[in-house]
Amino acid sequence: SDGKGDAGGGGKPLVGVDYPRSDTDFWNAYIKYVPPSARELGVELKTTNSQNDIAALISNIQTFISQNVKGVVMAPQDTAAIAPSLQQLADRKIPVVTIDTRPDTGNVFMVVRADNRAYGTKACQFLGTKLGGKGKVIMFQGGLDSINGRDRTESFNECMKQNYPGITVFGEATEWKGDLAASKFQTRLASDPDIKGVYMQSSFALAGTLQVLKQRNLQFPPSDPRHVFVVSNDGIPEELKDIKEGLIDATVSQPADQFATYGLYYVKAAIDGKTFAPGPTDHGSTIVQVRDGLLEDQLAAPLVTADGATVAGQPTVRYDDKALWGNAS
Amino acid sequence: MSDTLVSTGAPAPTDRPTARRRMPALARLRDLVLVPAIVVIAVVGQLVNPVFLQSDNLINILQSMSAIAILVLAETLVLVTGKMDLSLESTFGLAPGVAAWLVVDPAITHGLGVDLLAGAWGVPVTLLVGALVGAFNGLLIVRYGLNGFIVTLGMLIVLRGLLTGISGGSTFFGLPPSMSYLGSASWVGVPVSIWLCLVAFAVAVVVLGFTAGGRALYAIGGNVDAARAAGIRTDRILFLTLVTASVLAALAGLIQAGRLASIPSGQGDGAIFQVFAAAVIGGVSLNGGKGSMVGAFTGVLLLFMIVNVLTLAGVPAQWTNFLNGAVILVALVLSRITGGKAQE
Amino acid sequence: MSDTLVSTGAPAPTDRPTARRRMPALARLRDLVLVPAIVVIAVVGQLVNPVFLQSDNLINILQSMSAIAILVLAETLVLVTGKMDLSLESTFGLAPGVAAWLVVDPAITHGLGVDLLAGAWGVPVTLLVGALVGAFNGLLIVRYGLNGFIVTLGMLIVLRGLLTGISGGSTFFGLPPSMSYLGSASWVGVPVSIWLCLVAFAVAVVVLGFTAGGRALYAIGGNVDAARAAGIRTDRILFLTLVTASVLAALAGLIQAGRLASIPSGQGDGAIFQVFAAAVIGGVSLNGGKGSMVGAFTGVLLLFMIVNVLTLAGVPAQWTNFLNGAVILVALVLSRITGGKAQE
Amino acid sequence: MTDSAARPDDGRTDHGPPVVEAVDITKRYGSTLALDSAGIMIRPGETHALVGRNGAGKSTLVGILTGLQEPDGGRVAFDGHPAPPLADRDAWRRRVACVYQKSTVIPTLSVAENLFLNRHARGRDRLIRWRTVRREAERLLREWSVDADVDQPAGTLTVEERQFVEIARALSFGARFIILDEPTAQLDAGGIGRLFARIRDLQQQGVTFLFISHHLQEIYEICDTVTVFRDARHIRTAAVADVTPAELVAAMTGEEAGAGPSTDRPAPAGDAPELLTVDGLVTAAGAEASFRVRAGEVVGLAGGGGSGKVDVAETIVGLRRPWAGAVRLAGRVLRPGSVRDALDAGIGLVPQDRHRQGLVPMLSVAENITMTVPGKLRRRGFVAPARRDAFAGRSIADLGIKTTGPGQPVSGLSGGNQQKVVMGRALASDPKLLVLITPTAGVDVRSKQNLLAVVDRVSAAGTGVLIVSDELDDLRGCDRVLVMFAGRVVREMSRGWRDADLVAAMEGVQAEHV
Ligand SMILES: Nc1ncnc2c1ncn2[C@@H]1O[C@H](COP(=O)(O)OP(=O)(O)OP(=O)(O)O)[C@@H](O)[C@H]1O
Ligand SMILES: Nc1ncnc2c1ncn2[C@@H]1O[C@H](COP(=O)(O)OP(=O)(O)OP(=O)(O)O)[C@@H](O)[C@H]1O
Ligand SMILES: [Mg+2]
Ligand SMILES: [Mg+2]
Repeated sequence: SDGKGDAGGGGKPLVGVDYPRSDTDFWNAYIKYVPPSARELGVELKTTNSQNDIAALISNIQTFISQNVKGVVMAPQDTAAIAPSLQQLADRKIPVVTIDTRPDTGNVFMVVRADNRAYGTKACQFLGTKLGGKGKVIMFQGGLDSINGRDRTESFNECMKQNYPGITVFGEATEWKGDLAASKFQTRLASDPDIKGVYMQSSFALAGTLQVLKQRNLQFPPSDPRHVFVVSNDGIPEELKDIKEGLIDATVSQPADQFATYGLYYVKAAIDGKTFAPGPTDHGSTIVQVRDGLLEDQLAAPLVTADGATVAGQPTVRYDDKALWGNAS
Repeated sequence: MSDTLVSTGAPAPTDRPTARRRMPALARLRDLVLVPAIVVIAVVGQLVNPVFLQSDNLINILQSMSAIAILVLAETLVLVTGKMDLSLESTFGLAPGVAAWLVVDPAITHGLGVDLLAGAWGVPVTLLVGALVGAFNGLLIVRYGLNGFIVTLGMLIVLRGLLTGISGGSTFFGLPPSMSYLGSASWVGVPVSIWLCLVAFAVAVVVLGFTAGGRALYAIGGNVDAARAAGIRTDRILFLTLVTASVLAALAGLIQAGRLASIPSGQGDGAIFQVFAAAVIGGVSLNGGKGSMVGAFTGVLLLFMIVNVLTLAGVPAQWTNFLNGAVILVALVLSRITGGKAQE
Repeated sequence: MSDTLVSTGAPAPTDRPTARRRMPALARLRDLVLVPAIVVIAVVGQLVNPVFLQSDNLINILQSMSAIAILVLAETLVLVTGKMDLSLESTFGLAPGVAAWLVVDPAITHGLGVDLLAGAWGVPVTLLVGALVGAFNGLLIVRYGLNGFIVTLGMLIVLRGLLTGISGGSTFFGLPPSMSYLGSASWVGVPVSIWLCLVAFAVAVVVLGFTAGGRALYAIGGNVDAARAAGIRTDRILFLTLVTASVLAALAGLIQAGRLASIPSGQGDGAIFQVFAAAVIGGVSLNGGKGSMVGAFTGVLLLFMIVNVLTLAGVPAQWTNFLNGAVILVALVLSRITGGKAQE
Repeated sequence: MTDSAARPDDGRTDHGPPVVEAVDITKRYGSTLALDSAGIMIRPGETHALVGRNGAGKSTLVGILTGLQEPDGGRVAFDGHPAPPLADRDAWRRRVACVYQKSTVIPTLSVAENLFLNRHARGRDRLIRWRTVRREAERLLREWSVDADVDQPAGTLTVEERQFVEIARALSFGARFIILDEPTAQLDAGGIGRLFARIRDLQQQGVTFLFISHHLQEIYEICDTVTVFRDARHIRTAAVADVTPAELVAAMTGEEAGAGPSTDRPAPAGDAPELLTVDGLVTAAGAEASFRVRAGEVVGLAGGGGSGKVDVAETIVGLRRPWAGAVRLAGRVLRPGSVRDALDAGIGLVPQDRHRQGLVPMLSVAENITMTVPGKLRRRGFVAPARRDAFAGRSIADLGIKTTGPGQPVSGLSGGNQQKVVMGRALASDPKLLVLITPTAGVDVRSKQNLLAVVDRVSAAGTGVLIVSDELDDLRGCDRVLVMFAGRVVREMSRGWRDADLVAAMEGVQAEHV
């Protein structure tokens, strides 16, 4: 946005950023971080919003091409459908960085994402440990049509089956809707009042879940044996606050700020002609080659807990850690 | 006086009158046409999982449907007058959303909201926003004679966009107690939202059945010119109906907000399909002039019972939507067939 | 003068005819009522960003609208007969989805699909599924006289659920070349989908304007009893219209699938609102009997131009929906006002 | 008894200010001038007739006098005081009650509620007392000898019963001024008799009426004063006793009353081939008929309300599926329940209700006329608009349809002209047999004559005609009239029948008794 000064000159490269949607807390945080990152890195921005519609994304890419952008950052929520567009961009030698998702086919300069399968596994390990390997757990799946949701579901289920066979998992499809999650939770509590753990795949179900627990008098401090363990996902400020208050126990902090920063960082690097190789990075993550010619910077997505203690051999981060983007003002 | 002529007049064919006379009883029964379906679902539910008929689960069903039920009530009012209001689903999210925006403190909610008003203003502001949306709809539809479907389709998109705009797409948390009371408190062990929903329907039954205003809705929906000729102030009543419906939608949104203790910017997204399905299954005609509150209530109840049973049955996630849809389709078709006349 | 009723070719009273004679010309002009709006948007677009009028961008607009435009064409056919088909948005995803399910090889696509048929079957199966959906709608609506809004609302839910069911919610990719050809190939530098869309509209203009079948649609939509009494086989034509519309929706879905080289399980989700908005802005009446293909085309074009301009203008993400909706609402209202009679 | 001069109305007029006076009323609908500085003055106690051809502006005036429409210019006064504002519906309803031409029955509501719409009996808690409403409704219907359940939806009533609901409602207000806009158009002789008896009752009590009808004999039967409108203007007002029917028609049409269609049309040749054969037809509703129509023959099918005549006719043309029996046209057996087949075989149809079955209002005159004959307009498979307009132009000229051109939407035509379009549609296929169901309902005198003249013309050219009607004027030109009663053909009358005989037969009275 603030690309004035020497606009049109060769100074700041023009980069097109497509926002995947603007109706969830997480992606809004991302949207908020993009312009400042661009200022910092010295790139000029063209932004579009594809409203979770892959057809709109493709059209937006066309407008980027029309406007002669030098690089594109996007977060395709559908990883199969962008192959034709990637081909077009490749033909015009426009480098692409994808955020959050990895295209099924076609190559990009860099994939910046956190491992969604790791989210599910982390949540599973946390709940498995806290429940001592037995009991009942409910999982609020996102939309079935979301690749990230499916990754989280599958890894959570696999981890449970492997490591905690004594835990029963009720998976409920919720279409990312809080009210649906709340009523399914209530229904499940009616049939299985002894549910001891909740895994929600995103913060969409946060408030409704807490409300149901409160209404059914199931809200006890974590020290109480009657406590129901709740693991959320996203790392928005509200979750951190709830951890502090003992209402939920953990969340995965998706690095919204780093998504913005490093998406632009890599695209600028590509424009400047830099290249990267697999290996650790300077910002605490690792670049891996996921398939021939496709590099992925797997940013750390830490599990946030009240005490920051190690869970199942994995380090966690305390809720008030200043490094968490949810604690930035 | 006229009897001399009557004697020579043709006596109507013998069997027609009796055939016709059976109609009204049927018409009253039509309100209850879904009861067998509800019983069937209840039996299936109980077989699937003995939890089904426990009071806990029944309260759960009623509570989860209460907000949508009030939305259905609102839409039924509009449908009876022969109009449609698609924008109710957006008002459902926007009205409490605007109130939250005005009252929540950005300091607590990381920059969201403007904290212009005290928390106690939450409820009145919600209802006021509902009234304003309804009045705007009414202005375009009644005053300027624009097609209701079109206007409210446009409003649906605009109002949803407005909520995304003011919320920046984020969820409003930290609602003041006044705003979450209706959706979260309980009276004598039963959630307030259930009481509210039942009272709203009871009032609606009386208003629609036994007041001049209520009957006027049916008259307008049946034949607006005739209603005007009979001295009914059709424009005023249509306007008031649209405003009332929007206020009810705002109230429903408040209940939902209280239940979830938050207002996501997508609140109500897609709900209008469910609302129409419930109303229509319940026997409300899309052409106006026909439909009862009892029917509408059974319609929502049936839909939510189906979802509940599917959840209890643990149907594979990818097939729930299909099964849910299939049951709805069958119910829609059956309700139209048993409801007597096919085309309406 | 006015009394010479029998006399041949009696010219009617003096001043009325001239006033009235302007009507038909006006009626034809009504098809072009959106042209000024389109020009305004084009000018605004050019001012906002000089890229707007470049052929590159214009082709982009046409290409991104081509699938939806064919959906609008299909809905317009149905609307002209006085019915509604909400389920088109689901057929749009389901038809190519089923075809993909049958042809894609699970070995390539992580276990998705059943690989029952060879890739070449993709297109015929897509169209066949469209035809079957249309026939089922037709059976319920025409044969059993059920309300079209209700039936297709139910079908919308069921068909969407069916696609989620067979795909498990995932995206089908690895489509055979035959299925992606229409959406991805180009002829003389212009994407095939644009050609297809333009040809489809041209054919529709001719069919609706200059064939007995096409005129019958207007007669049925204008007054179905009169059409029947005039010997028009109303049931058969309604049935065929519903089938044609669904086949067109399947075709549109195929174009979309080719463009995306894949079929997300949510393909078409929510598209029906956009389709209705486009048709109505373009002057198609929801009450049947009125509307032209030219109008419908300008309606879609306008909507997609608006989105394009908003994109080029770089409107803040959370306000795009609102602005888009506001422009649609204004367009809807204006198109009704300039379209002459208010209530329709 | 139609001699109004014998009635004691001399003392009833000229007392006090007029009940209603409308002066200089102008009303425009788009480009149509419906009323052009027209006016009317109605004195207390009189029964004032308003006549004029279709589209003269009568119903428009009614709308203005009852406060449903706002005039563009002019003023209305009741009892010398200016009319209340439009929004104050109650004030209007205190001054005037009305039976509108367009049905104001609400089909989805019960009969009882229709009768007491917006004036339900209410208790002290302001809630409606349905039991009282129902009882009152039953009483009201009994008064009018309507045998219908007050709980049934009004939509299930027959046309006639509905009309009585309208009349009963309007007359039960206790209003001192009542407007009746073509109340008799939907009634048979018995019904009209009951209505007139009641009107006479109320006349005795000093109630004032404005009465609109296309049946001039009714004017002479119950009215004192008559006002004529023509082309949106007031033409003349006179005491009924002072004008002859011919003068009235002349005032309505603006020309000297010509002779009606000649009734001495030559009878069809005795050896004319048999065209229509109806054998043992039983309709779905149970009416039965067997008869024949020869080429060039004009046959009437008469009967009172509910006699089944329309049912039989609609079954013959394929609008309804028969229960049993066969229909043959020139030897070809018609497919039961198929209008298309009937048309292909050579039947032309004017359906009973032009608004419901006859016209597609939004489409042009040309499209409506040519709707039955798409095959005739085709050029290389496509409809050629030029050919269509030329075809329609011929019909417009032949039938004298008053229109701005073939492209005008039929919704813009007056009622009589719309009916001519329906006739044009029936004739478009050059039918062998023309079936006309109540072809002149709601059509003014002159248009009626013109339509019947068309019948004479086509029958002279060898077309068989079946006229289904209960109007004597329609039937007068027939070679034979079959009379139906209670679902059976009870009599056949050949040309030269006496009116009284036909009426008696239609009412189910044996001819011997008359
Ligand atoms: N609502 C309306 N919109 C447009 N034109 C109208 C409307 N109502 C009446 N007209 C036109 O006004 C003129 C007068 O109509 P009106 O109904 O008053 O005639 P009428 O004398 O009652 O005829 P009829 O004997 O057929 O009932 C006609 O040309 C008619 O087409
Ligand atoms: N039992 C019935 N069920 C359904 N419809 C009926 C029945 N009887 C008659 N009708 C329909 O009602 C309409 C009028 O009835 P019918 O033909 O018996 O009377 P009619 O002789 O035409 O008298 P009118 O002069 O009142 O029209 C027709 O369309 C007829 O088919
Ligand atoms: Mg009239
Ligand atoms: Mg009849």
